[in-house]
Amino acid sequence: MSDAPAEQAAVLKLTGITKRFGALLANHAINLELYPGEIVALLGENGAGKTTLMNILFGHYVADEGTVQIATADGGLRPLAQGSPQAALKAGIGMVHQHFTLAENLTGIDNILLGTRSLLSPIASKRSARTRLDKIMRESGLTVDLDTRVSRLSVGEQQRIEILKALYRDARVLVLDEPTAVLTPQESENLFQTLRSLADEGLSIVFISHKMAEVLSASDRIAVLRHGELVADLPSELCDRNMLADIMVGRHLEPEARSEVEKGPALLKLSGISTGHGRDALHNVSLQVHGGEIVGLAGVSGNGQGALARIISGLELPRSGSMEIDGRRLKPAPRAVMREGLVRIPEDRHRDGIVGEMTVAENLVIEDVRSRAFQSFGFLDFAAIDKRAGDAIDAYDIRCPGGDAVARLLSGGNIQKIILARTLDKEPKVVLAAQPTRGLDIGATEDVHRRLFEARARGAAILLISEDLDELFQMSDRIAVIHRGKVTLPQETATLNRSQVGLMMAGQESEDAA
Amino acid sequence: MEILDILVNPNFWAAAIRIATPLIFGVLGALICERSGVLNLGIEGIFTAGAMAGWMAVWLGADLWTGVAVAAAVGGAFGLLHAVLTVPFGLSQHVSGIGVTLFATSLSYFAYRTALPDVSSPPRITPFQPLKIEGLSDLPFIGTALFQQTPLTFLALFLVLAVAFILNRTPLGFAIRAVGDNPAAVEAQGLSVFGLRVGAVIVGSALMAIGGAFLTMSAFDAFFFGMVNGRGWICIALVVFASWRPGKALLGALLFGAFDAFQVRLQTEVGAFVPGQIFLMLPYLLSIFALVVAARKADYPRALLKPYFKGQR
Amino acid sequence: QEEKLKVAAIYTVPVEQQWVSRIHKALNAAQERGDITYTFSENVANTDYERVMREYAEGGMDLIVGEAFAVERAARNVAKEYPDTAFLMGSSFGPAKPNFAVFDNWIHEPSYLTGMIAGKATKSNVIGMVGGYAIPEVNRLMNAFIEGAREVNPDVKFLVTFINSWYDPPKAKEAAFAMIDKGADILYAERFGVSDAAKEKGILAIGNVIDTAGDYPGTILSSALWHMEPTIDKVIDDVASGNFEPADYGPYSYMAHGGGSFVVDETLADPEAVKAAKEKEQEILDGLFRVNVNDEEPKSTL
Amino acid sequence: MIRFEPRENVSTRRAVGAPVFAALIALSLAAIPIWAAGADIATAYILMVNGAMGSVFAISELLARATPLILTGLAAAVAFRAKLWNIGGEGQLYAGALAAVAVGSGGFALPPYALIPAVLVAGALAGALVMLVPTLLKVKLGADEVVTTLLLNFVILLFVQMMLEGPMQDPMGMGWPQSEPVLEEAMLPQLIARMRVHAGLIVALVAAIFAAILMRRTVWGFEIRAVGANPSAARHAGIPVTATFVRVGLLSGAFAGLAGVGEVAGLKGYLTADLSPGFGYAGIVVAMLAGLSPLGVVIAAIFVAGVFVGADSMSRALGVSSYLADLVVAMSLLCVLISGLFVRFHVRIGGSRLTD
Ligand SMILES: Nc1ncnc2c1ncn2[C@@H]1O[C@H](COP(=O)(O)OP(=O)(O)OP(=O)(O)O)[C@@H](O)[C@H]1O
Ligand SMILES: Nc1ncnc2c1ncn2[C@@H]1O[C@H](COP(=O)(O)OP(=O)(O)OP(=O)(O)O)[C@@H](O)[C@H]1O
Ligand SMILES: [Mg+2]
Ligand SMILES: [Mg+2]
Repeated sequence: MSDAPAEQAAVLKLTGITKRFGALLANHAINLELYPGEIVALLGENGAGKTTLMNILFGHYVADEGTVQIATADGGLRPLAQGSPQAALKAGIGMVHQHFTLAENLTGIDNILLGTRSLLSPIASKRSARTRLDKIMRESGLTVDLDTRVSRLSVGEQQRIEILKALYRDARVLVLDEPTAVLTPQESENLFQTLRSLADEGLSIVFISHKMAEVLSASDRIAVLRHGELVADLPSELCDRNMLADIMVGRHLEPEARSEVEKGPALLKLSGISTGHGRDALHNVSLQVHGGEIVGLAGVSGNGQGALARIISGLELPRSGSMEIDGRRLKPAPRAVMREGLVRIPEDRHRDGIVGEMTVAENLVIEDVRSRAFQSFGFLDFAAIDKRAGDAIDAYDIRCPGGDAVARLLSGGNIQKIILARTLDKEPKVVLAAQPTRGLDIGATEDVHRRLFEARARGAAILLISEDLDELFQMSDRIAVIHRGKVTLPQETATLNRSQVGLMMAGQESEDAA
Repeated sequence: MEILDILVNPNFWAAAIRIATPLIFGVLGALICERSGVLNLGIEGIFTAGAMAGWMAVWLGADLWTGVAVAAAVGGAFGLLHAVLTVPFGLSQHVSGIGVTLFATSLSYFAYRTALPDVSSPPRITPFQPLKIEGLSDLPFIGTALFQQTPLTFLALFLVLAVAFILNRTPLGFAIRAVGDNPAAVEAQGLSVFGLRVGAVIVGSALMAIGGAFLTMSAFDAFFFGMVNGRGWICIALVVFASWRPGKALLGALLFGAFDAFQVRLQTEVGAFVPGQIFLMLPYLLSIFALVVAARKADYPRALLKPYFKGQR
Repeated sequence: QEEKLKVAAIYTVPVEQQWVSRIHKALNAAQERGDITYTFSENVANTDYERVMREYAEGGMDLIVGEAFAVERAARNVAKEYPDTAFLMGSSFGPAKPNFAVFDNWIHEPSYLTGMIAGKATKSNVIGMVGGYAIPEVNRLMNAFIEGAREVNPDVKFLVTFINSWYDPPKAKEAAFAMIDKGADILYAERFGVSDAAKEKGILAIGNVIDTAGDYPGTILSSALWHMEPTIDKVIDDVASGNFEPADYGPYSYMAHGGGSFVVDETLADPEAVKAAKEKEQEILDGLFRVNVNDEEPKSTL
Repeated sequence: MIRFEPRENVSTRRAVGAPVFAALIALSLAAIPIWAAGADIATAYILMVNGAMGSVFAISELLARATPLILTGLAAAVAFRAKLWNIGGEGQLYAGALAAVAVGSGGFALPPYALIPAVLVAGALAGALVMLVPTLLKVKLGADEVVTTLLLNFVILLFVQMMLEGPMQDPMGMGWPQSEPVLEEAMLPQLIARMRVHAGLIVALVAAIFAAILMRRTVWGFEIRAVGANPSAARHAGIPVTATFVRVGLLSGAFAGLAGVGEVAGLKGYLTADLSPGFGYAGIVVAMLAGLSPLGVVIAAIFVAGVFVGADSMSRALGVSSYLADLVVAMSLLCVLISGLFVRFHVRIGGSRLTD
């Protein structure tokens, strides 16, 4: 299957792994081998079964069928006890979960040492551990302050702690689930450099990603899952973008092209907005977005995008400055801004976008339950709600058992479609789209892009907040950069190039650009 | 003026410490449970069960320390019940806790009455006696306030130090704090969420039960219905007051004891010129106030009340 | 010989509580004598009191004994609906037709006598008194005690605390400790817990209602005891003979009927005081001296 | 190793069957204490059934006891739906009772026909206001309502004691800590002559229907459910989260307050500090047994009341300690709660399924 050097012994071998969740076949007879010192990218649509497979490997899940084997010291293979993270850790498997598994009330070093010493030992001297960690940090380049509480560390630093956790336990295999979903381009680049040097030391690495560019550049080998089956396992140099997309989705995808739209009046106008302090502050932000255009806001997450989105959404009152929608100043309340024709695609769709316990239909009308269309005298109009759900499910191709399915069970892409349906169908004047494709596979991403272009064509003003430069350059008419709470003047996309924007995101040149 | 007289009287502080002792056990127990992420509203019933079981053991002939051990074991058993319901089963912690309180209380009463159907005055035991320490007990103020307490009080004070040390200095303590903050972190490091939480709840409940045993084996020498009288609930409040820290928990318990002792004394001193209830309310109101102030910055266990299922987010 | 009388008792507190224990004891004694069959429910919540009364009445009880204090109205209503059952209830109010008889612990006489003993015994001239609630049943005993003590010692001062609970021994104990701190060297133990404090601190206590001298050797100076037997025996007799009237059985708690008695530990008490008290006791029994009934709430006089 | 897997679809048969089965198991477990107390087990069960529903009197008693449980159960159910953890039903009940007595004992000059509505409104309002405090502390200051509501129970109980020993003490009460009686015209009428079940039951049933409609069919109910399941998303969607919490808090407190009204103005006639044997806490368990469904609360309350009244009556008839009743209730609650797990989860032991 793989053309890795046959004489080299596999460090890990998955054979015939099958896992069902109820009727759903999440993994189907998957065979995968991993060799020392290689980096394998695991690719697949949302819900293809990537995380499931890795969770089986790490002992969070037990496979219904199949075995996991790990190399022994003499080069042979032995079966790994399933369902036991402890056994996996002992066998040298480390995992960095998509959602970090750190105790935020402890320091970095205490997180790393968790579970490495007997719980009955009376005292926890950290001296020898610290010496070892210093050495590991020096060799891998993963430096971080070990004595800071994790809650005070940035996302990138937390990820380094996660990797150090594995290295401290002498991991032979390191699994990273969507490690770059939360990282800036620079951080991602650093991460892959580190991973490469670790691989050169003999560590085997599996990482999951939806970002084609990094998959192609950072991996030695690419495995593709589709609907729970392993459909390809190829050396990276044999792959290209289009081919992988085809394998993943099972059909051919064409990136959305931008059409010319006539620019309308300024529909969203921010003037001199300042608020907050620390990482989440804004300083004198002024920005205009016109009808029929997409303004991209580039920036490393945590530079004030959150505050900006909250203010535009009406969730927060700025300390100073004002906001106008279509020439009207508004009361800062979500309902008020929505009434003026502003809609939002929130950054964290699970936390802010949907109510997971409620049904798809209910989530589709949640912004409008108070409107005449769905209620009279305070009583819900179920017929209208059901009809709305049916229409939206058809129009947006939301893959779910029906309007009364619980929203929590949908995949990220379909959850995003619910949000698109309920926001964009209102023919909004202004769209605030925060990280609208984060964590989505390419199929779902294309969908989101197409819908945003449609809104733009209808004359909506769209503010696209994203960390993904590819996305920004593909979508935006103009691009502004946010850094440390300051926003640069948007410039025509055609006049910019990536490295320029990348540097501005890192804080350079931002002064003279403004 | 009288107020000052009360406060400088070492006997007042002795009373405050005595009243605080069961609360110290209870608040430490609740704190351990909550640090691991499990709210234990079974505390009120576990207090009762501890009071009953410890006393009963001694009444049946066991020595006092065996009685304490029996109380702890019974408390641990109810803790196990609560832990099983809330940790692997993921049942709502409030409801399970209230269920355990109902169960433990009614079981204790029923067992007591079934074992002693015909008593017409409460059977008594010889309780713990004040631990007189040569030299120390004769010290001016401190001697009276502190060194005329029973051994259980000293055990409580020692436990404050022990729990603080374990939580802040040992691998076990780190694991308990971690599991109360993010169980997934513990599981990913190969530790058992189940084991840690169940263990913490059992140990915490055992401490609560010793607090109950203090009532029947030290503060008094017999078991009474309704004896616990809300002391367990107070501990739940004190944990919050203490922002989940053992040292502050001690402080909170002492404060509460002081208010109670003060209230009794003030009534004796000057007659009931203010309804005594006002003073009894104060600790509760103070706890609410502390909660409001603490709520902003307290690093309370983030996973508190949240059941954890393996492999589920 | 007809069937035994069926008697039920309903208590709002456990039968260990001293007040109720006296009724319980008298009824148990009657049962052992073979006069009655006796069942009881203890610790009945006020909410449930009426139901329990009805259940016993429906169950064909001949006599129902209980405490109406906190359920006065309901109790009287239920009684009215079961005219064939006799009710004897502790109450601060009067009896009611057709079948509602009342009783109370009228032991102010022996309380007065214990006051005389205590008044002489105190050296600090401070006596501490811990009570449950300031209700007539408690107040009148405390007041009688105070009067008795004043008669023999006009300088004596009193500390009074009500713990606002019928049953919280640790709390009563704390209140007693507080009084000892304030200089009390005799404690009037209206509630459980007070004598424990006295014993622990090595001072004397005055018992109330039940004789606890055996539990606190060397601590109980004197006690005013209540005996429910005269009341219970009388009502059983009345019901059995068909002569039951809704009367006030309170006087059967008086010393003259043997419902109250005065005991003193002569190894602890001043012989003079004992002599004076015994003389006074005789005067009471002879009807020559009447102890005042004063239901006012007693206050600290220090 | 035991594992739980959540079920996606729960059949009605299972949802109804499991708790019924659990109740039966709990009742059979009651045989252990009955046996320990030395009573005849078969007789005990017969007496228990009789005591709970063997006569009009028994049924009246059952319903009288279920009445406050329905209302405190609703108080918990609506609040828990919004994840507003109101553990303060007990205190709100007392607040309601206190207000009912204040209004109903003639403190205000009201015409007789207005008295009953006034008493109901006053009680509901008092309960609501008491719950408003922790609700506002939660939404404005982030103070955990589990603790604040729990603590307020004691504050209110002490306050009630203070009132009963002070300004609201019945001058005719001979010093007993009890309030003046509620006027005859202000008393909720009895439903059956000379039986204790009273119009409070009607109030409770109307409240349950009201809550059921509110939750399922109205915009407010929709908003309450959304806020409960995900406050952050609800806020983003323009739902007034603070207002919703306040609404839920007021409603929840009002239900508990009504429970207090029923107890004083339906049963007792005046207020004492031991009015409620923990109805507020029991309401929480009732609500959970009912799966937070308002109509389920009615059934759960009747179940709990039936077990108590039946076991209580049985213990009396057999001369077994009357604490048996509380014990049987507690065991039933635990069993029914556990059964809920088998409804919501597949239970697997090792690799194989224990239940399907
Ligand atoms: N614990 C679970 N219970 C039930 N179904 C599950 C569970 N975990 C995953 N699934 C199902 O298994 C399928 C595979 O999920 P998995 O998380 O492995 O996808 P993925 O490839 O990691 O997707 P993504 O790219 O979105 O991270 C999904 O369709 C999902 O519905
Ligand atoms: N416990 C679970 N039960 C049921 N389905 C689950 C569970 N966990 C995950 N899934 C499903 O697995 C699939 C992938 O999960 P995952 O959370 O990785 O989605 P995602 O699209 O990657 O979202 P995100 O961007 O938040 O990572 C989705 O269909 C999700 O609904
Ligand atoms: Mg995944
Ligand atoms: Mg994902």
